[in-house]
Amino acid sequence: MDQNEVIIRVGGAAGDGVQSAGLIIGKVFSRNGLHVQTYNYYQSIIRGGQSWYQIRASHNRVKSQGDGLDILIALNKDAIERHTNPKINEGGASPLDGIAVYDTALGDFTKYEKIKYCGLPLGEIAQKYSRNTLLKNTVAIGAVFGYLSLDFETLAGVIRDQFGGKGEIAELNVKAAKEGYDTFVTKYGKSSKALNPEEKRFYLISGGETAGMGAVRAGLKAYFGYPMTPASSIIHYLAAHSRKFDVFVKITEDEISAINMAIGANYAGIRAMTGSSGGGFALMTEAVGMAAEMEIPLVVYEAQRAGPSTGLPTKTEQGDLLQIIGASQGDFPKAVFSPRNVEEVYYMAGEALNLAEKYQMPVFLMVDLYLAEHYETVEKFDFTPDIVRPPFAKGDEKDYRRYAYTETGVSMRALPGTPNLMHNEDSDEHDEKGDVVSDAVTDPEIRRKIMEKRMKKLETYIKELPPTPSYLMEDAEYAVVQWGSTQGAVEEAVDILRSKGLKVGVIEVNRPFPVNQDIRDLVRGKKKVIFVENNYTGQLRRLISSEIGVTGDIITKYDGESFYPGALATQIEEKIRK
Amino acid sequence: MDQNEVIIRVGGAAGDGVQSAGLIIGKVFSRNGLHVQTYNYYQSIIRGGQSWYQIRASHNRVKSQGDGLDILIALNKDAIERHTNPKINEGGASPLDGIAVYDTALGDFTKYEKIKYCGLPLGEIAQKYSRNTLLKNTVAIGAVFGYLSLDFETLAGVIRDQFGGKGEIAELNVKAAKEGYDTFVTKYGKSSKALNPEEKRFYLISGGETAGMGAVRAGLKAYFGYPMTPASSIIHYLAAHSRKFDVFVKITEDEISAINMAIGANYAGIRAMTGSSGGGFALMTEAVGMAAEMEIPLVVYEAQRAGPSTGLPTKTEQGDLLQIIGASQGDFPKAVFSPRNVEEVYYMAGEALNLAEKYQMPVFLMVDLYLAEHYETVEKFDFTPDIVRPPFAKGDEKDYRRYAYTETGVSMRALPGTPNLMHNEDSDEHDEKGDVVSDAVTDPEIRRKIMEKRMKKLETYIKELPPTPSYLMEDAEYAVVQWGSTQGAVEEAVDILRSKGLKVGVIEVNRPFPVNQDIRDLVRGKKKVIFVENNYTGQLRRLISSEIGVTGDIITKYDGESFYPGALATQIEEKIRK
Amino acid sequence: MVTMNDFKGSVKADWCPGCGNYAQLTAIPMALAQLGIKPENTVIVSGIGCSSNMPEYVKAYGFHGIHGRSLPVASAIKWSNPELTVIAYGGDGDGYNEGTQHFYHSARRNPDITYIVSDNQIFGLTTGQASPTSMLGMKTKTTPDGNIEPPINPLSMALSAGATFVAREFSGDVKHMVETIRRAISHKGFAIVDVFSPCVTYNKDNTFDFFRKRVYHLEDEKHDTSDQMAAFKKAAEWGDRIPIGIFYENNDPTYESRDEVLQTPLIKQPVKKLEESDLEEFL
Amino acid sequence: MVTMNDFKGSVKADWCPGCGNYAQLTAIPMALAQLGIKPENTVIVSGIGCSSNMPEYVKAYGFHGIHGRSLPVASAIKWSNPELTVIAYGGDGDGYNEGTQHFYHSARRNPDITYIVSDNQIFGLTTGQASPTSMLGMKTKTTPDGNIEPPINPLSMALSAGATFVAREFSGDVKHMVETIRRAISHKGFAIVDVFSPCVTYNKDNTFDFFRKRVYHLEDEKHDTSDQMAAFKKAAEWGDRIPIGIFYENNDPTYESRDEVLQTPLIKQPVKKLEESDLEEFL
Ligand SMILES: Cc1ncc(C[n+]2csc(CCOP(=O)(O)OP(=O)(O)O)c2C)c(N)n1
Ligand SMILES: Cc1ncc(C[n+]2csc(CCOP(=O)(O)OP(=O)(O)O)c2C)c(N)n1
Ligand code: SF4
Ligand code: SF4
Ligand SMILES: [Mg+2]
Ligand SMILES: [Mg+2]
Repeated sequence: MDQNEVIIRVGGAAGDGVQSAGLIIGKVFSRNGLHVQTYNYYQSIIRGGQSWYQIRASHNRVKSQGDGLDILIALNKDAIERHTNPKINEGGASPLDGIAVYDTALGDFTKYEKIKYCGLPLGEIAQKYSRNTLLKNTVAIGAVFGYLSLDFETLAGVIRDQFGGKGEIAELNVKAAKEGYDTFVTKYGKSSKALNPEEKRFYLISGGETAGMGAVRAGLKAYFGYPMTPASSIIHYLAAHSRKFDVFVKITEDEISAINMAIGANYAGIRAMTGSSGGGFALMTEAVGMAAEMEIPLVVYEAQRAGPSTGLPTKTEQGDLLQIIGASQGDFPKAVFSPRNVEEVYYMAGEALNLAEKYQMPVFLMVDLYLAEHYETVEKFDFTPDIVRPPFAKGDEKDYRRYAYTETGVSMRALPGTPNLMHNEDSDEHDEKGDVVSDAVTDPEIRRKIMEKRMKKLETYIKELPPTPSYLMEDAEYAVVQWGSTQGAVEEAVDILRSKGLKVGVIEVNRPFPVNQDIRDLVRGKKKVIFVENNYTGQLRRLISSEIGVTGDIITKYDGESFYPGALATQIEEKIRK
Repeated sequence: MDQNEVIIRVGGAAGDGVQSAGLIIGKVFSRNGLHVQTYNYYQSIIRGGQSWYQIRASHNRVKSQGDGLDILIALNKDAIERHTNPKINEGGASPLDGIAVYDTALGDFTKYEKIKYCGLPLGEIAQKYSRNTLLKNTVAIGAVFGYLSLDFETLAGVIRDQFGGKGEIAELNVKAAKEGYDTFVTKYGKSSKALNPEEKRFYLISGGETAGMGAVRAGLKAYFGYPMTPASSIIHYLAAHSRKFDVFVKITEDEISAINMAIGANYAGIRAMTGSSGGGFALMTEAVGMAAEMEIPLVVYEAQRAGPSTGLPTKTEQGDLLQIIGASQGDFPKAVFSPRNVEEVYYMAGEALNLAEKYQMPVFLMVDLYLAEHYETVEKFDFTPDIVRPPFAKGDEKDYRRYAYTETGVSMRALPGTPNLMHNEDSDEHDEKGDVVSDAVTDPEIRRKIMEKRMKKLETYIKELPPTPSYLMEDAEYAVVQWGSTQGAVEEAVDILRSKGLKVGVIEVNRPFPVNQDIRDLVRGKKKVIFVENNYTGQLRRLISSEIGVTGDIITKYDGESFYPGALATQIEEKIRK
Repeated sequence: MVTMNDFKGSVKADWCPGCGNYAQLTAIPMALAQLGIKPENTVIVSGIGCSSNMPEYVKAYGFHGIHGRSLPVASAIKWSNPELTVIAYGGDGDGYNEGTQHFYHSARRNPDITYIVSDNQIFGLTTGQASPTSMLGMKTKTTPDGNIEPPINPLSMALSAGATFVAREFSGDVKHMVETIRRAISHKGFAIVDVFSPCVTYNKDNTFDFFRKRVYHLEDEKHDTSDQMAAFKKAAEWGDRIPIGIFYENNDPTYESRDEVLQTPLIKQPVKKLEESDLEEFL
Repeated sequence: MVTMNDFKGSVKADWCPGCGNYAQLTAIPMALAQLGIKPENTVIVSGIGCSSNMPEYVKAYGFHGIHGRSLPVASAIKWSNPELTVIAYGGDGDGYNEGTQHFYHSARRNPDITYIVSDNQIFGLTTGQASPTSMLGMKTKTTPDGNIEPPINPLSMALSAGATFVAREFSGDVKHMVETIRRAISHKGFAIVDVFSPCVTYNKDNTFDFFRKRVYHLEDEKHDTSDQMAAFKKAAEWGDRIPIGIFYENNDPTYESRDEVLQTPLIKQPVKKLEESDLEEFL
C-alpha cells in the first residue's frame, strides 16, 4: 500500500449527504496541495437507495479513482455490509481493506477479516451540537482526518466555507468535527500514512464546471439548454454565475428549442452554446444539419450517460459517438472533441468555440458522466482570453456573396444589422449568394459545387489537425487506443504493465472526428493494437476503422461504471499474451 | 438506337400537368405489356419552375430511366430550350435526340441539329373540346402514340380511367387525344420504332405504394406519420385505402408523436409503422432507443432525400444511412433494409414487420426519393399473407419474466390485457422482470447481463441473414458494390461493361445492417472493389469498412439526381483502368 | 371484486418521504378499484421524472417511456385496444415542457384516456430546476436570481384546446382526488387532472401548507362545469383562494368514435388479405 | 426615408398565382416602411412551408430555417441583438403543429418579436394535407373521408398562454392587415397575427370568397382589447361572422426586460476576462 496515498469512500443513501461529505474531504486534501480524484456512484433517486463517493488523494499525481480502499465512512448499515464484503464489487470498485468508520448505533452487521472496525458514537456526538442528523457526517469526517493526522485547521476552513462562513451552524460543525477528530485518535490511534500538507494548493473542480469556464474564457455569451443528467452541471454552473460572467442562460421548453436558439444567437453574431445528454441530443439532431447547411457556427456540449434510452441516468458510458457522427441526414462537415480530463475540457471548450466560428460548422464537445461530474485537482488555468474571431463583412464589400466559393471553403459572414449586405440564409440548398436552388430550377451543377464548397472546409481543417496525443508511445510495442475520460485509468493501467516490463503505450484520441490520419503512423509496426472503450460495440474502433481502416482488439466495459486501472491492466495483459 | 425501346420526356412547369401526362403515357405502355420505368424531376414549388417526367418503355426488362431521349413533349418554351440543348444535362439526363412535340403557339426558340421539330396547334385543337388548358397535354399524348402507332384504344382506356370513367370530361379528352393522334400521323408520319402490344399487362406502381401494400399484406393495422416528401406517398396511399384495408392512419402533431404512437400501438399488440424523411426522422431518433431498450417491435420507413437539412426536398440521395446507424444514444440491436427496387420494397416491408416482431427491435425500411416516387412495372405480387407472429404469453405461465435471459436473446411478450402477467416495461435499465435497476441500487452485473441479452438478439439474427444478393458475380474480376435504389442503373452499367468484355459483377446490399460477413467472401480475390453511392462520403463504404473491414474505390453522385447507366459505366471503366 | 390491494406492486415506491406523489399512488388504485377495473386491463403510461416512476409501483401494465411522450403512447394503446383503461401520469416538466405539443393536441383530439399530472411546479428528478408552472420569483438551480418566466396555466391551456374534462386536485386531499379521478376515468374522452403534488425536497414555496391554506372545492361554490367561460375564469383564480375539483366537462365525441376504422378494435381485426383487384388501380 | 421598395428582393415570389401569401408580401414591407425600420435592421425568420419561403423574397436579413422552429431562432436573435426588428413568419402547420410548443412557450415568455402566421388551414408545400386548423369534415390527401379532428383556435391558444398581443387578419384586406402588423411590430412583446391566407390550390373550402363574406372588423364593434375574457369570447366566434383585427393587448414586461444579463445587448458586451478569483470557489 502506497503510504503517500489514501483512498476514502463515503457510503450511504441518497439524501444522507454522501456527496457533500465527499467533497469536504476532497477539498481538505486539495487545499493541502495533494492531488485528488473523486468518483461519484449514485442512483436516479432523490432519497434512499445506495450511493457512495470515493476520494483518492496522493502526493503524486493521480489520474483515476484508483484501486483499493483504505477508509470507509459508512453512513448506514447497507454501506458497511456492502463495501466491506470482498465479494461485492460495484462495477470494479475494490472492497475495503483498511478501517471502517461508522456510528456504533448502526447495530449488528457482518464483519470480515482484515478490516479494522472503528465504531464511534457519531450520532451521539453530533446531537450534542445540533439535532440536524447530517451533523454526524461531519463527526465522521473529523474522525478520518484525526486518523490521518492531517492538520485540523484546513478541515475547519473547508467546513466553514461549506456551511456559509462563520455563522453558528458552521461553528457547530467545526466543533463536532473536532470532537470526531479527537475521539477517533483517542480511541483508535493514528494511521501510518504519510500525508502531509504541501506548500501549494489545488483547485478541485469538475468537467461540467471547466466546460463552462472554458467557454466563458472564449467569449461565450449565451447558453441554451434543458436540464438532463449529466449535462446539467454546466447549466448549474453558468446559471449561478450568469451575472458575474455576463452570460445569458436560458432554460427552454425542450432541447429542440434550445439548439434552435443557440443557432439563432450564433447567427446574430454572439457566441452561444447548447448541450444535453444523449436522449436530449437526439432531439437536437435535426437542427445540427441546419447549422451545417446554413453554415452557422454551433457548439454542442454532449455529456454521455449509459444508454440505450433512459438507461442508467446516473451512470457513465461512452455510447454516443456514433449518434454524433450520424446526427442529421446528409453529409456535412463537423468536428468532434473528446477531452480526456477536467483540465482539457477547459481548453477544448474554447477551442470548440473558435473552431465552430472559424469553419462555420457544428463542433461537438463530448464528455461523459464521469468527466462531467467527478472532481479532479487542477493547479492553475491559463486565463488569457482565447478568442479567435474571423472577420465579418462590414457593408462596403462589392459583390458580397454569403457562400462564396473559396480556397478554404470558408466564406465571410455578414451579420444582421450590417448595411447593404442583406441576404437570405437557408436550410434549403442554395447558391453562392444564398438564393435557393430547389424552388424554380434545381441546378444539379450548382448543387454539386456548393456541396464541395462545404466539404472543403473539412479538408482544410484536417490539414490543421494537431497531432494525436499519446503516452509512452515512443518505444511501445503494444498500442492501446483510448478516447475521452478513460485516459487516467488507461494510463495508470499502462504504468502497471510497464512496471512488469511490458512496453505498452497509449494513443489518446481527443479529437475523434475527423479521424486523424496520424493514427495510422502511430499503430504502424505495433505487435498489437487494443482499443479500450466504455461502451458495448467499440464505437471509436468502428469509427476509426470506417474512416482510416485501422482496427485492433477491443476491451469494453458497459456496466455503467468507469474503468479501474488494476482490472484494466489485467485485461490488457491478457490481450497481449493471447 | 434500340427499336424495341423508347424514351419519352414530358417537360413543363409545376402545375402544367407534367406528372399526370407522364403517368398516362406510362400506363399505356404497361397495359400493353411493355416494361416501364419512370423518372420524376421536379422542384419544391407548387406552380411554375421547371419539371419533367421521363418514361422509358421497352419489350425487354428495363431497370432504370435509361440514357437517350427519343421523344420530347414540351409544355412550355423553357422545356423545349432546355431539353433540346445538347449542353444542358440535368444531372445526367440526355438531351433530345429525336422528335420534339410542342404547341406551335410557343413561338420562336433556338433549334438544334438532328432534332425533328414537330409542332402542332395543340392549344387550338384542345380548345375545340374544352377551355381547360390542360387538355392540350392530352392532345400531345395522342400525337406521341400516333407517332409510335400504338393502339389508340389502350390510350383511350387510360384516359377514361384518369378522368373518372365515361363522363363528359373523359370523352372530351379521348376525342382530343384522337385528334392529336391523327393530326400527328397526317403531318409527320410514323416512327420506325417496333413497339407492339404484348399478350400480358403490367402494373405500374411506385415504391411508396408497394411499401404500403407490402405492409398491409404483413398485417399492418396502423400507420402514424407526419407528411414529408418523399415519405408522403406511403401515407397518401394508406390514407386513401384506410377503410378498404382496415388500416388506421393517423397524422400527428409532429414526428415525435408519430413514432411514440407507433411504439404504443406495437406495445398494445398490433402491427404499426411510422415513417418520415431524414429531417423528420431525426426527431424520431430518441424514441428509437426507447423501443430498443423496452424491446418493443418497431418498423420505421425512412425515405431519403438530398440533405443536409431541408436540402433539396424533391431530389434523391442516399445520405441517411449513417443517421440511421447512429440513431439514438447507446448500443442496441437493430436492422436496416434497403430494398433495391419497387417490387423488393413490397416484400421487404413485410419482412421488416416480421423481423421487428420476432426480435422485438427497431427495423428500418430505407428507400430514397427515387424509389419512393418513381414508377416501375411489376408483373404480379405474391398475395399469400406473410405474417410470422411469435407467440405471446397467455397468462398461465409460471414465473413469467418479460425480459427473461434466453438462448436467442428473445423473451416472450405479454400484452396488456393478459391476466396475471402485469409488469412494467421501462426505458430505464431493468432486470429480467422489468424492474428498474437504476433507482435504488444499480447492479452493474445485472446491467451487464441485460445488455448482453439484448445484443444477443443481433447475434442470433446475424446467423439467419440471407446471403447478400449479387449480379454476375460468378465470374467477375471486378466487383461493384451498390445498395438500395441504384441497383437498376448499376446493373445496366455493368451490362454495358460486360458487352465491352470487362468482367464486372455487382454485390447488391439490400440489408446494410447488420453487415453481412459474406461480403468478405464476395470481394475476395477481386482485382478491384468499387462502391457506387448516391451520396458524398460513401456512407455504405464507411459502414462496411467499419463493421467488417472491407473497403474499395468509390464513385459518388450528390447532385440530387440518380445515376444514369451510360455515364456510370464510363466512370466504372475509368476506375478499373486506373 | 377488485380491491385496491390488487394494484399493489412488488416494488416499494422510493420517492422522498412526504412526497406528494404518494397521494396519487393511493388515489389512482382506489379509483380504479371503485370502478371495478382490473389490473390486467389497466395500463399506466408515463414519461420521465420522479412522478413518472409511478408505473413501477402499481401492479398493472406499466409503460415507463421517455420524457414528455406519455400521451402519444397512451393514445395509441387505447386506439389499438379500446378495452384497456389507459392512464397517463407524469410531471409538470414532462407534460407542460417537453410534452407541450402532445398535451395540446391530445386535448383537441379527445382520445378516451386519462391524464394525471403531478404538478409540483419544479423538476424533481433532475434535482430542482424551474418548471413551466414554477411561480414568478422562485429560486431554483436554473433561476438562482428568481424565475422571470410567467407560469403557464395548464387548465386554461387545456380549455383553450377544447379539452372535454378539465380538473385539478391536491395531494393533501386524497378523498376529493379519488372522486375526481374516478370521474376522469369514467369520462368518455380526454380527461386532464392537474394535481398540486408538493415536492418536499426542492419546492419550498408550494408546500402542503401553502395549498392547505388556499384550496377550496369548486362544487361548494355552485360552479357550472358546463360553462367554458366560467371555467376559464375559475382557472385564472390564483392567490389566497385556489379552486380544486372539476372545472369543465362536456360530451363531445371521442376521436375514436369519429374514425371509421376504429369502430372495430384494431387488435381484433383480422388481417386484410390482399387480392389481385387491389392492384387494379395500378393498371 | 425608408420605402416599401427598399424591401424588394431580387428573387421573384413563386407562390401560385392568387395565393394568399402575396398579401403579406405587400403588407409586411409596407408596415416596416411606415415604421421607418431599415431592411438592414430587419430579420425575417421562417420555417418550412410555402409561406415560409417569405424571407427569400424580401430584401432584409432572412433566416429560412427548418419546419416549425422559427420562434426559438427569432427569440434568440432578438435577445442577442435587440436593435434588430425580428419577424417570424410561417404556416399553420409550421406554427401550430410542428412548432406548437415553441408557440405556446413564446407566448408566455413574451420576447419582443412579431409572429405572423399564414393560416391557410392546410399544408400547402407538401401538396395538401390536413393542418391543425383544417375544419371538421374537410377532405384532403390525409383525410380523404373528411377531417375528424376539431381544429385548434390559435387565438384562444395564445390568450391562454398569456400572449400580450393577439390579432387576426385576412389576406383579402391588405389595408387592415398593414395597420395591424404595424401595431404588432410596434408592440413591446410577443405579438401574434394569425392571417387567413387562402391556399387557392389545395383548400377549396376556405377561399377568399369564404372569408370575404364573413370577416368583419373588431374595432367596428367596440371590442375592448384590454379585456381578456372578451377576447376569448371573440376568438371563439366562427360561422357567418368572423372577426378580424386586434383581439387583445396588454403591456406586460417583455422577457428581456426581466433578465438582468440582457440589460446590455449581448452583442455589445465585452468578453468577460477570467481571473484567479473566479477559481476561488473550487478551493
Ligand atoms: C429528452 C430528455 N430531456 C431531459 C431529460 C431529463 N429529465 C428527466 S426528468 C426531467 C424533469 C422532471 O420534472 P417533472 O416532469 O416535473 O417531474 P418530477 O420529477 O417533478 O415529478 C428532466 C428534465 C430526459 N430524461 N429526457
Ligand atoms: C421535420 C419536418 N417534417 C416535415 C416536413 C415536411 N413539410 C414541409 S412544409 C410542411 C407543412 C406545410 O404546411 P404549412 O406550415 O401550413 O405551410 P404552407 O405550405 O401551408 O404555407 C411539411 C409537413 C419538413 N420539412 N420537416
Ligand atoms: S424530489 Fe420532490 S418530487 Fe421527487 S421524490 Fe422527492 S419530494 Fe417527490
Ligand atoms: S399551394 Fe397554396 S399556399 Fe402554396 S403557393 Fe400555392 S396557393 Fe399558396
Ligand atoms: Mg415536476
Ligand atoms: Mg398552411
